[in-house]
Amino acid sequence: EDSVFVGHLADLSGPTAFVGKNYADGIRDAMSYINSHGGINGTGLEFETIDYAYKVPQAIASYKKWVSRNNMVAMQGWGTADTEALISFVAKDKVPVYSASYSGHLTDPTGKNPKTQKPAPYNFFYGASYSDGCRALVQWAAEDWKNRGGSGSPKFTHVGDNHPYPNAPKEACAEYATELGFEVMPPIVVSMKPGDFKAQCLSLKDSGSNYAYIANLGGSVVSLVKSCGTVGTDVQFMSNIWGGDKPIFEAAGAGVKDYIFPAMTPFWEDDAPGMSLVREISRESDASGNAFRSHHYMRGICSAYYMKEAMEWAKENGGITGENIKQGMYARQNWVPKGLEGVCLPATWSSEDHRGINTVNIYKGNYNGGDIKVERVTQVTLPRREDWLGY
Amino acid sequence: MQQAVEQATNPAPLLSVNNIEVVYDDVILVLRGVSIEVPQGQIVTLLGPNGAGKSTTLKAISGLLKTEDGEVTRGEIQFMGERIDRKNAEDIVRSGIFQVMEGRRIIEDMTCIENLRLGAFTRRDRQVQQDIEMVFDYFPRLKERTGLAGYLSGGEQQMLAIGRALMARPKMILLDEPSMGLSPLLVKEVFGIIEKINREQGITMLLVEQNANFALRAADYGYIMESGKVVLDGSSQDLLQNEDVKQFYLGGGNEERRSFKDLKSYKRRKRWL
Amino acid sequence: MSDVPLLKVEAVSLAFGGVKALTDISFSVNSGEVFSIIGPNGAGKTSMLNCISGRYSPNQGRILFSGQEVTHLKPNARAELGIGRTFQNLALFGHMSVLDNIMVGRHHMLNNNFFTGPLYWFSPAKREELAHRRAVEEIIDFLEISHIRKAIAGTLSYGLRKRVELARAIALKPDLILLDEPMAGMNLEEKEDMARYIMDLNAEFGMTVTMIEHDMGVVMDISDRVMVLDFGKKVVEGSPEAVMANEHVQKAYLGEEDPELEGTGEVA
Amino acid sequence: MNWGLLLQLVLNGLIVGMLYGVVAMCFVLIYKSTQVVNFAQGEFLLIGAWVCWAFLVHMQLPFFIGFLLTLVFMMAFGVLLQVIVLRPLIGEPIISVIMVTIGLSIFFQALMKWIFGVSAESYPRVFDTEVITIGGLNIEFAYIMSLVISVVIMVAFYWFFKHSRMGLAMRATAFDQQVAQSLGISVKRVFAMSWAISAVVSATAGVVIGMVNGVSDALSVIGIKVFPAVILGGLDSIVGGVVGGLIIGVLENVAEFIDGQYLHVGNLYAIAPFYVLILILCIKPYGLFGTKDIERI
Amino acid sequence: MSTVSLRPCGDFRTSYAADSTIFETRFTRYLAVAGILLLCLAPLVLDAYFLTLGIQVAYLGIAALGLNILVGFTGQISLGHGAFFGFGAFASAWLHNSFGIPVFFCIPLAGYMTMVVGMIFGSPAARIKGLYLAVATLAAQFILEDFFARADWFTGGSYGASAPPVNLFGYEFTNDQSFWYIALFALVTMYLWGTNLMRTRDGRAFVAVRDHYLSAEIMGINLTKYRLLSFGVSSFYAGIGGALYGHYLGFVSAEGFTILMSIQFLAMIIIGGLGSVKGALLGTIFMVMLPEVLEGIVGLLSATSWGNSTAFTDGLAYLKEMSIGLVIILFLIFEPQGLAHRWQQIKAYWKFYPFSY
Ligand SMILES: Nc1ncnc2c1ncn2[C@@H]1O[C@H](COP(=O)(O)OP(=O)(O)OP(=O)(O)O)[C@@H](O)[C@H]1O
Ligand SMILES: Nc1ncnc2c1ncn2[C@@H]1O[C@H](COP(=O)(O)OP(=O)(O)OP(=O)(O)O)[C@@H](O)[C@H]1O
Ligand SMILES: CC(C)C[C@H](N)C(=O)O
Ligand SMILES: [Mg+2]
Ligand SMILES: [Mg+2]
Repeated sequence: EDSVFVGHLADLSGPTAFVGKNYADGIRDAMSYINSHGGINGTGLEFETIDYAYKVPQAIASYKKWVSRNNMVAMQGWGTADTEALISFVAKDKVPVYSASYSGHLTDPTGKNPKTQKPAPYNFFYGASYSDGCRALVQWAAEDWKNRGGSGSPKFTHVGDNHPYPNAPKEACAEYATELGFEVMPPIVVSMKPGDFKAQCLSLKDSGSNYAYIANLGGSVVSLVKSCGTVGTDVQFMSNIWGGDKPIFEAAGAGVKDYIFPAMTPFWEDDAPGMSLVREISRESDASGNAFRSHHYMRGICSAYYMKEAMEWAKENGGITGENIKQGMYARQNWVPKGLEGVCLPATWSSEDHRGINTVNIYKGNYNGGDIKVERVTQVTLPRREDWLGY
Repeated sequence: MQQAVEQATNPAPLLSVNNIEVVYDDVILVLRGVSIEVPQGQIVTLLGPNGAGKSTTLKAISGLLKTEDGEVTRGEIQFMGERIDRKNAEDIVRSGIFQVMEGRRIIEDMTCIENLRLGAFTRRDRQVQQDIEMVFDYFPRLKERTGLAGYLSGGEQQMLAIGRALMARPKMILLDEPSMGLSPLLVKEVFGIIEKINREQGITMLLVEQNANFALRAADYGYIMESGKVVLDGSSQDLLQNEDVKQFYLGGGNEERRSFKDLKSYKRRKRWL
Repeated sequence: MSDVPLLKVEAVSLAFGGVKALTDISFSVNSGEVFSIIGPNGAGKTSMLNCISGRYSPNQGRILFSGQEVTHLKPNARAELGIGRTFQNLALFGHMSVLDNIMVGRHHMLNNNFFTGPLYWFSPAKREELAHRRAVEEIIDFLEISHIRKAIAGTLSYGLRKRVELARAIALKPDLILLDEPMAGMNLEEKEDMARYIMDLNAEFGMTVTMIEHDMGVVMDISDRVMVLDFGKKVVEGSPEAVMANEHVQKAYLGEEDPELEGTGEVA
Repeated sequence: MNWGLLLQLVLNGLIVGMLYGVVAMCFVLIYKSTQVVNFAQGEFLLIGAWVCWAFLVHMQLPFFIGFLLTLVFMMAFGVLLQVIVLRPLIGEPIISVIMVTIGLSIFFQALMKWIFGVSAESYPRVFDTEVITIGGLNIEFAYIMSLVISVVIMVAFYWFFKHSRMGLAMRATAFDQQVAQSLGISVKRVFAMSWAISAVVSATAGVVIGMVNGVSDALSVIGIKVFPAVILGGLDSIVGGVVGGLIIGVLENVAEFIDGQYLHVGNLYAIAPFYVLILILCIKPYGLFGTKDIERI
Repeated sequence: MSTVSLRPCGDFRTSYAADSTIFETRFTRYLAVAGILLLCLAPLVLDAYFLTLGIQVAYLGIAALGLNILVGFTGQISLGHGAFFGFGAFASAWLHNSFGIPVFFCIPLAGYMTMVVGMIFGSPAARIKGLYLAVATLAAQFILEDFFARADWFTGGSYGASAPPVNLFGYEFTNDQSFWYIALFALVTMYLWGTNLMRTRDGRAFVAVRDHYLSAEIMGINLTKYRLLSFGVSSFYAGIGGALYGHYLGFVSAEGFTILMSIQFLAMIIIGGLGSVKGALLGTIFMVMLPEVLEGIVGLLSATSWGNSTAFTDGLAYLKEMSIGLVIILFLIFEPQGLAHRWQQIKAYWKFYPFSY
């Protein structure tokens, strides 16, 4: 066979297009770069990008189409809602899915943890799960509280929409926060669409929360930060990985002060050995090489490259099939795709545990009157606790 | 008669409908070649049974056909020497033809005064208030009704519809069954008003009526339509004398008035058919 | 049975805000009569019919139908009891065919419903529908509107619509049929037809007729009794001749100064 | 009970509600003059906000010039819309026109996303004092501005419909286009005017909201939010639209209060107005100020 | 006779039964039966892509007919049909997942459950009318959406619920080819049901209520009953459509049933023609095909060098959306009364051909 089919679900026009486009560009550029540089040891990647606008039914329909008509061997996916909806489908069809959903629910391949609702043997993602990300933030917060000399137990609030993606780490993170001595306040529901959130901010302010975890992304985060700025909430914001990037800081303006968020890759301006490959890949869609790429773009590249190397393993061990690609993911420990050293963190997947990464880099962003500054605060490595598997 | 003289000296009628065909909904042919002339300053009446196409003719003239998916497919209509069958309804109103539509069609969620003010919509002069008083003089009942026009009784709505036309002070009024639903006393009054404003303000009238007696008495000339065609026309005097008209429109030809109680099993055939 | 009037209106009053549409009206209509209500515009005639058919509920007074009190029944319940009517401002179902309009009149006699109806071929619905269809076709023939059976009611001319309305009311098979200006918008010939239909209804179908009409010729000729309203009050009630002779009626309603028009067919 | 918070929330609700009220008025304007329910109302807001943003950010115009240009643009836009899209539909069933506004909404939503992207953008700082404090609550200065503007617009609309000739003509057109034409009213002009006015006023609201929250495609949800406001007030009542807007604004905030303090179900903020809406409609079927349909035969 | 006449050119019917038949001539009846048989053969010839579209037309078309009964026939605008459709999908999945009822029976049961819900949300119709009612249904839309995302026991909350494929006598209708028959069966049944409904008592009552509710009441029609019933029937259809959809897709997600879907249903019936059974189907076909056709056009464009630039490819989704909006607008400008109306006109034209009046 001289080519295999990979489906690519992206949100370029829907509610998460804010970051969806960045990530999708990463995937697309990486794939075409791989293709123009020999493919999978000679086997080309035939891929189709479908803009499903973050609609689950559309995603499922596209998935079914690819399976029945294109003989798909692997898929690059996107959102939590659709990826979780597809868990049983992909397990049945044996199609590994690399999602941009870092939902903890996707990390238990066997259903070992009794809390796991559906084992997810064919789901992979590059990065710490939302739950682990949040746990790391809470861990940082606990320390921060101590450093600030805060007394009593600090208050923690989850802020996000009632939607699979913001909900994914809700319980897990609250549980750990309690464990660390936080008082966990009732979550505040804030729509994924931007709007006027002053009412919710007044609630947040009134609750006296010290740390708020922002589970949404994009415009919604911008509105939240702005509204809370107006109202005068005195709270430390910590967001998930999609809620912190340069465009958000630019749009939210002065409200962004010591905004804490995790990242899994360096930033565009950073230097790392693998960044040269990233820059080259970037030229696939931007010949000038000047375009700014957010860190979501780089995670897209990582996701594509882990898949690529698993496929290479599969090709050598019986052919590029879904099952073999899955095995390929388990073939190595602590691995970084070749050429991306310093970009992708070393990851390990095993047939028992799909938490590829348990290290979280935490950053701090500041608007600074337009001169946006992002600096690293700390690195947290979480234990691979059994009771955290799968959620 | 004076008007007859005028007509003779001024051969071009104010309104002329030349052999028009009207089709509804692209498929239903309703008028099959209708020609009508209305000279300046006269009252012309149009009679005919239900479904003959009288209202359709009026709507063709006033341009309102278009809003009912109707279309003049052949022939032409001229008003003051200008062709109007292609014009918009509102432009036709502006050029001086005002139609009182069948079925009152007052604006129900407005008061009487607002309805009357709208009748004068195309006017720019300052005498609107005066004219409202005039209408209230004609129909004192309307003045007492201060609520929404939709709650008026049928006859009161009819008065309002006529009053609204008077407000417009157009060159020509098309009246579609103005006497419908009015009490006998008021029917007389309305025809009195029609003749009066025709005489005093020189407003030309095209009158569709079922009350042939009154209509022909008020009119100078009459047309009789049946199934989309004009089947008979003549001066009202002639028509009043015509046997068929007497029989079918006026009641009682030779004998005295027929009683509605006498069921007819035999009907005289109409000769124009 | 015959000593109970079919319709008995007792001291009905109705006001809309300040407008007293009806004041203390009482009358009764006997089975088999043709009863006419006349009066100037805005006298309250239509309001009276609305009270009887249930559109308005009177502020005071009672309405009895075949001895049963109906004052507070909903209109549809009254239809089932056997009160049918036509309307002064046409109220047909504009987008339905004439046939369907009339079939709606049969509504309360049909038994099929949203479950059995759709099972058409497998339920009694088909037989039932067709039986009623037959009855409706008879009405259509009777009123001579078979050429427009399939026409859409909203596109008919005014006069034809009035006829269809009558057909729909007849289809209800009412004991009492209320007609609101049935002759409006008709020429003489058509009025004659209409008068004939009304008399046939009365004589052959045994319906009691209560009618509002402005055409005095018709009222005089075909009604058994006439009631006159003015400003919501009852002026007189009696035989047509007696009513016509009443001075108040002549002045306020007929405007009797114009003897010239008398003999010419329509006592306008 | 936390009175302070409740008070602040109610105040906040009033201020946000005023903006809903402005948009609701635009909605009522179109309904009152054409019977059309404008599903593209939210997009008017969106277009106004983006266009003004573009004037300010891309062309670097001073705020008031940019704002005025936006209004001019929107007026032209409203008229153009009427000429191209709505004119051919005069005399057609209203529901078709309503569907067209849905089409417009889909079209412009996508067009705006295409041109301006899906990110939220900020307006440049316009007023020196961005926030002022009233009763312990910080309020954006822009909102105060809009409050003044709305009151002016409201009074103007009220007068317009009650007394002006054109206002009467609009009401007549809404009642029956054929009758309106028979009276010499140009249905086209009425359409053009009401769409232009509505576009301009909605754009004002769009700019205000944009200044406060930033612009993004989500602005158009306001178009859906005004539905309950309009219905609460009564579809054909200008005053009702404003009152409805205020009520919805307050309701949202009170719901947030109850939710945040007692119930903790989440999302009550967005849903509560709809429950209340149904309740109120069951008690007052024509909203608070709407005129009853004339039921007469 | 040398040629087959497509339509009778006079009124030859001699019985009322013949006069009130659905198919006007024997020929059209044969044509319809042949059409259905042909459709049964479709999976043998058509590729899965077209089958998918066909199945979509079926489940959306059923729901659209329901909406047309409510909006087109009874005159009550609903902005919540999408939510009812969703309720049907969840209900069917729930019935199966929690009680183990065979899917084949879950579908009609879900229809009835949706009917009840529809009538509850439609109950304000007893008092309110027109746009006020429309907005009350908008409230139903949002309240139900919120319920979907919250009711873990019923819908699986914001995650959604899985809906196993239809299973009959041990045979699983998993793939497009087999599901096609389920869809076709449901479509034909529901459309015949609707057609028959509209020519019998309750159907006429619906239309009467729409055209003139005041006189309808005086003709003996119980307004409240029929206003509610039409909500019931319409949600029943929505429920059936939704259930089919759920089991076809295999998964029901809480956010799939937004106001946009409700609007899409409205678009279908308005484009198809309000108050026409046939129109609902025509409109559905139009709305299902529209994005596909646009996709095809766009596909052709991207083969050109200009169409392949990133500015263009990334705007594709927007272009497509814009074209959908645009086509709806253009369609209504040129055909404001819907496809069914045009169909009538064409028929009327041919009836009189060559004497076109
Ligand atoms: N909108 C329409 N669509 C289709 N046919 C129509 C339409 N309007 C009228 N017609 C048909 O045109 C014919 C003439 O109608 P028209 O209303 O002109 O009659 P008319 O002479 O005014 O009768 P009447 O005395 O009863 O008012 C009728 O057969 C009617 O069915
Ligand atoms: N629903 C209502 N609200 C307010 N006023 C009403 C209402 N219905 C009737 N009226 C008033 O009551 C009076 C009687 O009206 P009604 O319709 O009964 O008169 P009518 O005798 O039928 O007159 P016509 O011969 O003109 O039809 C009228 O003045 C009318 O304005
Ligand atoms: C950025 C996103 C909102 C999508 C994300 N991958 C998710 O979990 O849904
Ligand atoms: Mg007529
Ligand atoms: Mg009356």
